[in-house]
Amino acid sequence: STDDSGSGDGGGGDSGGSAAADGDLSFAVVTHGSAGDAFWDVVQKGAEAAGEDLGVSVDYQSDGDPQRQSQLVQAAVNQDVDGIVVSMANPDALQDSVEAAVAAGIPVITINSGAEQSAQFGAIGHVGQDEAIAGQGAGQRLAQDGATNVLCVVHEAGNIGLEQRCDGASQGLGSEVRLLQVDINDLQAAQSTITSQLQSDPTIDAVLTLNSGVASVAAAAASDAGSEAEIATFDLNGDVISAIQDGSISFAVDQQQYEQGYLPIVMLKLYAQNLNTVGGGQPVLTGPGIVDSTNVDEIADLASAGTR
Amino acid sequence: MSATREAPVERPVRADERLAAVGIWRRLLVKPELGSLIGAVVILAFFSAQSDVFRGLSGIANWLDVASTLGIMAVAVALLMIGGHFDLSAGVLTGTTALTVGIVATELDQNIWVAIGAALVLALAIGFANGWLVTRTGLPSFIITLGTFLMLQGLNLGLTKLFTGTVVVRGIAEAPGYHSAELLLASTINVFGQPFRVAIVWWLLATAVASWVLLRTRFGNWVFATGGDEVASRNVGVPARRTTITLFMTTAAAAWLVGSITAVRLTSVQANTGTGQELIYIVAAVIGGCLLTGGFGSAIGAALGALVFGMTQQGIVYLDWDADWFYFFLGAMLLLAVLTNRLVRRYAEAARR
Amino acid sequence: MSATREAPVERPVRADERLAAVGIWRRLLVKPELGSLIGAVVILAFFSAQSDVFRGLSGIANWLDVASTLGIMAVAVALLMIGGHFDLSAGVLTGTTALTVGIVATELDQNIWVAIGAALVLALAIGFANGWLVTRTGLPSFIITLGTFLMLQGLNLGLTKLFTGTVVVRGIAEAPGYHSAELLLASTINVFGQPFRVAIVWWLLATAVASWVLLRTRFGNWVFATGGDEVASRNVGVPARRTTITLFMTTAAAAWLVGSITAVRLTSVQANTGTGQELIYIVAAVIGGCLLTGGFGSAIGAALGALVFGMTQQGIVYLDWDADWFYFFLGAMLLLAVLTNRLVRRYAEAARR
Amino acid sequence: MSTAVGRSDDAPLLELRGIGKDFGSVIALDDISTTVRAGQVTCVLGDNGAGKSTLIKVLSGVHRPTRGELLLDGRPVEFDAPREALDAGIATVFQDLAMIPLMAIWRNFFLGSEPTTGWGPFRRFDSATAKDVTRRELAAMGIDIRDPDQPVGTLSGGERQSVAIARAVHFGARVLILDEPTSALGVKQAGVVLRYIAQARDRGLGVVFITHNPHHAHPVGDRFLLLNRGRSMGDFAKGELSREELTTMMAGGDELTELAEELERPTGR
Amino acid sequence: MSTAVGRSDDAPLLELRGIGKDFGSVIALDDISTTVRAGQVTCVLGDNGAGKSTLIKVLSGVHRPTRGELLLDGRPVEFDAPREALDAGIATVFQDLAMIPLMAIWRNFFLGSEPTTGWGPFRRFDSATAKDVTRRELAAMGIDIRDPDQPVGTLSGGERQSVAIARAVHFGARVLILDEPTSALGVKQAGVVLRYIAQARDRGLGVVFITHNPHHAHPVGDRFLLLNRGRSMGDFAKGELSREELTTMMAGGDELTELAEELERPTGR
Ligand SMILES: Nc1ncnc2c1ncn2[C@@H]1O[C@H](COP(=O)(O)OP(=O)(O)OP(=O)(O)O)[C@@H](O)[C@H]1O
Ligand SMILES: Nc1ncnc2c1ncn2[C@@H]1O[C@H](COP(=O)(O)OP(=O)(O)OP(=O)(O)O)[C@@H](O)[C@H]1O
Ligand SMILES: [Mg+2]
Ligand SMILES: [Mg+2]
Repeated sequence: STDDSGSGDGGGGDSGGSAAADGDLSFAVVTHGSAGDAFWDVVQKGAEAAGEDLGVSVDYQSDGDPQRQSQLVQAAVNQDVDGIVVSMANPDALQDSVEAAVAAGIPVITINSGAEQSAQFGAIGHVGQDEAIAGQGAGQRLAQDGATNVLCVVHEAGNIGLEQRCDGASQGLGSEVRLLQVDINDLQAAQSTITSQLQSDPTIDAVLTLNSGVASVAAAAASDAGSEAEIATFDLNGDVISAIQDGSISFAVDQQQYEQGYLPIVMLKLYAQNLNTVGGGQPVLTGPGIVDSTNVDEIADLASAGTR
Repeated sequence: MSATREAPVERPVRADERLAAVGIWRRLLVKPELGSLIGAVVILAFFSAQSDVFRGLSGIANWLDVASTLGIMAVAVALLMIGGHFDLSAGVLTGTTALTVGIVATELDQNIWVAIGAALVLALAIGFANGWLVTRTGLPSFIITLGTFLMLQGLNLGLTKLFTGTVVVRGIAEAPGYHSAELLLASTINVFGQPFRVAIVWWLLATAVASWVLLRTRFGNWVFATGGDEVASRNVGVPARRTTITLFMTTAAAAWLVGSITAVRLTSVQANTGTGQELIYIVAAVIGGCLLTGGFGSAIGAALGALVFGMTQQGIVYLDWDADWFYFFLGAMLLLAVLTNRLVRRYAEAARR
Repeated sequence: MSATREAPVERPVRADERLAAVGIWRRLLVKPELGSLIGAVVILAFFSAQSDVFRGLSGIANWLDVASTLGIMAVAVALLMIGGHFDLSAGVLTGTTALTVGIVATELDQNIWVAIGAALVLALAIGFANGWLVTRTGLPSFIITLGTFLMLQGLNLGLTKLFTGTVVVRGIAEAPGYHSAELLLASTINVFGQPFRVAIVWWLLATAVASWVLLRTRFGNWVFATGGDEVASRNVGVPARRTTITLFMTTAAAAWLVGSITAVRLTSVQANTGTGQELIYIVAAVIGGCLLTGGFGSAIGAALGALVFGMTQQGIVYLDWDADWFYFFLGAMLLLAVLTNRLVRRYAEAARR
Repeated sequence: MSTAVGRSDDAPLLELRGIGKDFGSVIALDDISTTVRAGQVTCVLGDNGAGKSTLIKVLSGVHRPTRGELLLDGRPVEFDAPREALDAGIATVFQDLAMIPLMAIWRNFFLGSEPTTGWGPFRRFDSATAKDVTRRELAAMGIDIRDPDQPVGTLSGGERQSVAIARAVHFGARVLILDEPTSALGVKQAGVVLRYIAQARDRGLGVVFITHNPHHAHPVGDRFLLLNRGRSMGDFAKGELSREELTTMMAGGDELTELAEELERPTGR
Repeated sequence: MSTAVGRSDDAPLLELRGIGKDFGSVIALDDISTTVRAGQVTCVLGDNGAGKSTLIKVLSGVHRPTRGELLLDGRPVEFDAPREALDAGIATVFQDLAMIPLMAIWRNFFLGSEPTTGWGPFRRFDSATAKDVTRRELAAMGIDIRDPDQPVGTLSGGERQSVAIARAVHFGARVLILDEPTSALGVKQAGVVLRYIAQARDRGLGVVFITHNPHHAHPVGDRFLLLNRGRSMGDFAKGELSREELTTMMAGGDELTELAEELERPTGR
């Protein structure tokens, strides 16, 4: 789906939107997820599903490095797309390129994080759930369950989104969580590392993982180490669902990130055709939802299909 | 010819006056394997002294587990490095094979052994392609395997999403034949009441076989020669191309073994499994005394290098050091291990250069 | 001595009958830089043919931007590689310097130039430490710089969290002196009405200086010699240690430049900035014709290698190919670039070996 | 070109017809023809850079000739790799010796032709035999090595050359090619090598021998191929040349004796 | 030990006292003493593996001696690097030539002693001069290179050796050390090198010359240091030895003439 014939939006100006309505609309989604990341895969799927449903073309790109991400946004601007969806884990780094898009008359919607800067940079809306707020939800739930010594497993060192989740968890819990670094690309070693931590500190009574793949090995690690710790995680996949069903994982924080992909495309299409905006400048929140044994069965099939 | 010549051995076999007496210790310490053994002992002592869980049976089983799969790859990568080449695709290839096992077993509904067989064929084909391209084009293996590394990374993600719609292949445990596969690849063995992963046995086996091949067979001789000086070895009739291709296929086979172990053990495989591990394999081999320029090294050394890495990685966790500083400590420990090793060898070699 | 000797030049200067006439084309194509130029041209033609945005001014500005910071590092890393060494800490060092600029400017409330100066001192110290350890211990630079790589990765994370409480330093734009720094490091220059990043100028400058040093100075001669055969070059009096340490410090200085550009341009810096980039620098240098074993290569080649990488990375985006297959295409394109380069050189060299 | 003398058989073992070799623009060899016969020593003589080693490398399968034809037992052959030449019974001592510095002496000695013992998957390099043979062959050349496990890189120049020669002699079946084998050798060891050449010749091998020393070339040579700047200056049988003529041709004048006198007299004072 | 002959001055340029060198358990040299005087040629003779090159490397700062003392102009010195020896005016042709194969001839020639032009930050390697000098010096040795930009790795063995010798002669200021410089050279080029040695001697340099060829050693040598298995067998002045004695000592018997006769007669048939 190369942008054939430039779809007539070239003129710029805020009102260019309606003119584009008759051509094929093409939108770009640029996120800070790394390739193959389970969370962002669902966002991608949401965006692509929206594209299909609405008959617009959606090009998804991502890079975890802020500078690269801004270059990808710049590429989308150069391609003269009809709208850009961008996740702003690092708003300062993206300011230039987002503003360039706005200046070129391309409507921008921010997703996931960066709600505060969204309007300031000229975006027409924000869909998301701040990672910190999601983390708070998890922390509060763990506190409810009686956890006091929580291990937060970071699977990518220095990743801002993951740090925000752990920070949020600390706030929700009311005490500092303990961090552990593992490598998402070597889950076997991750399992051993979590085992080590549980062996060396038997007082850990909850493990919070930030990725569904890590959640499964954390559950296995707990049983390896003979620990009674409660396992909770961010994000869902089929394994997590069955684990919640059989009780080895107590709950999962679901940001419903499918919506973070789907909704902005809808909003951009509406804007292009009808100059509609959503939320009146306020962010549209997608979560957090908590999936536990009470509601797991309803969404089991959806998560296995990769849309939750 | 040698038979017809009168051999004028002028001097009887006696102690050569050109050799100074050297203690057994020094003689042993000069060997590359033993050098890395020192590093391993230092790290072991360091962590054991500070954490009783680390030195307990369950701790040992834990860090041996980490060292085992890493070690299988490190040994194969060491062979390849001795032969003068790199394989940057080795890490991601463990993911490719694990995903193949998963996809064939679950999406194509085959017996797990069929899936494992298919993964082997694929791995060998990729190894062959790597080797063939390297020997044909004469380009550095670093750049060729970087190309295959990136391509495989893309394939892993693209195909996984194509087959499963998500970034993870799951449900391997339901495949027919799973239990026999689990027994062989992912079970545990009780020693003194502590379960040890069977992968440790595979690691020891791989090390033993690689050592034997390297030191006791013709092929091993060719590996050293090809890595030491490819032109010279070809000039004396070593089939350097064949050796190189075989080495790439060996690395691929090791990746297949590790990938199968991963798939069977975790029963679900993420699309980015193994990415980035290739460097760690090379590091383990280098800690174990392999030369990056080829022609020198040992399989046992690489296995010990993997052990050093595994112990360090887990040991830091056992000591409960701040996780933010994890990589700092990891780096410091590795430098500590290689520097002690170096110091000891310097001492042993005295003025030798 | 040469003066007193009667020089018996037997043959007058004339066309040597032992040299065949060879076309100018072939002669040019054999040069390493020109080889990688071919690769770059192929990639450029490929993407330009398919995307008019790619070949438009804004597209060019975009992929030159990507190539520029990568290119600055690639050129420095190429110098180091020609000198026979690797620096795995180069990538993370760009992060270290960027974070230093950020922390000194915001948390310690200094003028941004003071911060940039502090980062330079730190970078040079780290480069010196790398070089000193490598030359002192005789251990492969691969393993030493892997140690510093891990340590710096830990430091970046640990210190950033210590100072800011999060994994990101922000607010650099508020530091005094920011505007002059922005002008120098992060502004844009209009050419035909299209803004181009000033980093491109730094990249060209770095390439020109590195080329000049390599080909026209004593130091350049020493770099080639140290990388070609360290023992031999030391035997004829080349200060190999000093050369090596200087090269490591040069790489560190390049990392400082890139780090400062990043910090000033993004105005906020993440703790994991630069991690994993070291391999890409090496790749760019290798695409540009540098030998991994040292002693051969060129700065222009490395700059072109960075260009190939930058064009490929953005070109795939412009073609709107499926992002899941991004790495697959990236790998395929890189192989395409190096293989054409190789084929052309093979043709040009004919039977030369 | 004169016909063969003495011990020649019918077809030559090796025949070169109009061989030429270019490296890019460099013409290293052009239009070289000669024969190597069983039981004969063919000496290749010429100045530095004349193309002798290049010729050797064409014969031993390292380089493929750019022009011309190579005949083995009268049949045209093309060696794609040194292995093929070796399999045809052609063993070579290269000027750069083709040794792996980091490998032990005995491993280098048998490199590419390792003796094995055991069978099936347990077939292994027979290291005991290899070490034994290595030590024996070197002792026969007057080189008393300390330890066959010593890496070749730490041997002296002459010791290393001796290992290469002993190896070629041990494996040479039909043709033995020696590129300046005695250059780094002491007088005694050089004598042994010349004796080896004579013995090989007497056992019916064809020998190609390169040297700059007319005192070495003349006694053992049967044919003399003279090269100059990549071109042949003629191919002579022994009877056609006296040692003096040979020396003159190699040195461009009987310089050495003149020189000796010149050197003894302090010129400057 | 006899005293110096002929042109000697007061203190020797270089003096070795009880020098020894071990490599791990290998004793390569033990208790070697000799002197190198200005305007004299000291020949080091000995079998393969006798330790000649090791001795050279001690003199030129490559190895530090394990035992013993080195005196320069009567003062004890320790060379920590070859650079220091070079700075003291000691230039060496190593047996392995110490060349960088991938680098151009002219770059190798001036490696470590590059001529520069321009100043300040624009000081650069004066490549025009370097190429010019390289070509001239090699032509003077009878080596006609095609192109000074050719990588040294593609030169013939003799051409490469000539580059190393020309380099040392060009830079040698007080002592010139040559480790088997003529081994790969043609008769003509070897003659040129011997003449260089004589010229250097006449200009008052001290020369250390290693060779296996008594015909080369005797005409130019003033002193003869004989090594055997790492130990000194004596240090003789020229007057004390005839060429025949020298040959006998080097070969362990006047083998070469005997050998010549033996080789001419086909032994086997
Ligand atoms: N680095 C080293 N390690 C171990 N042994 C060594 C080393 N260098 C030299 N040797 C040994 O020391 C002895 C002397 O070597 P050296 O090179 O000095 O001999 P040489 O007299 O120059 O012989 P040649 O005439 O063959 O060149 C040899 O037997 C060699 O094997
Ligand atoms: N790979 C190559 N590329 C370019 N030129 C080459 C190459 N190999 C050899 N030459 C050139 O070809 C010529 C012949 O070289 P060769 O090694 O055959 O000489 P040679 O007769 O063996 O000399 P020597 O007696 O010095 O060993 C030399 O001038 C050399 O520079
Ligand atoms: Mg030659
Ligand atoms: Mg020697």
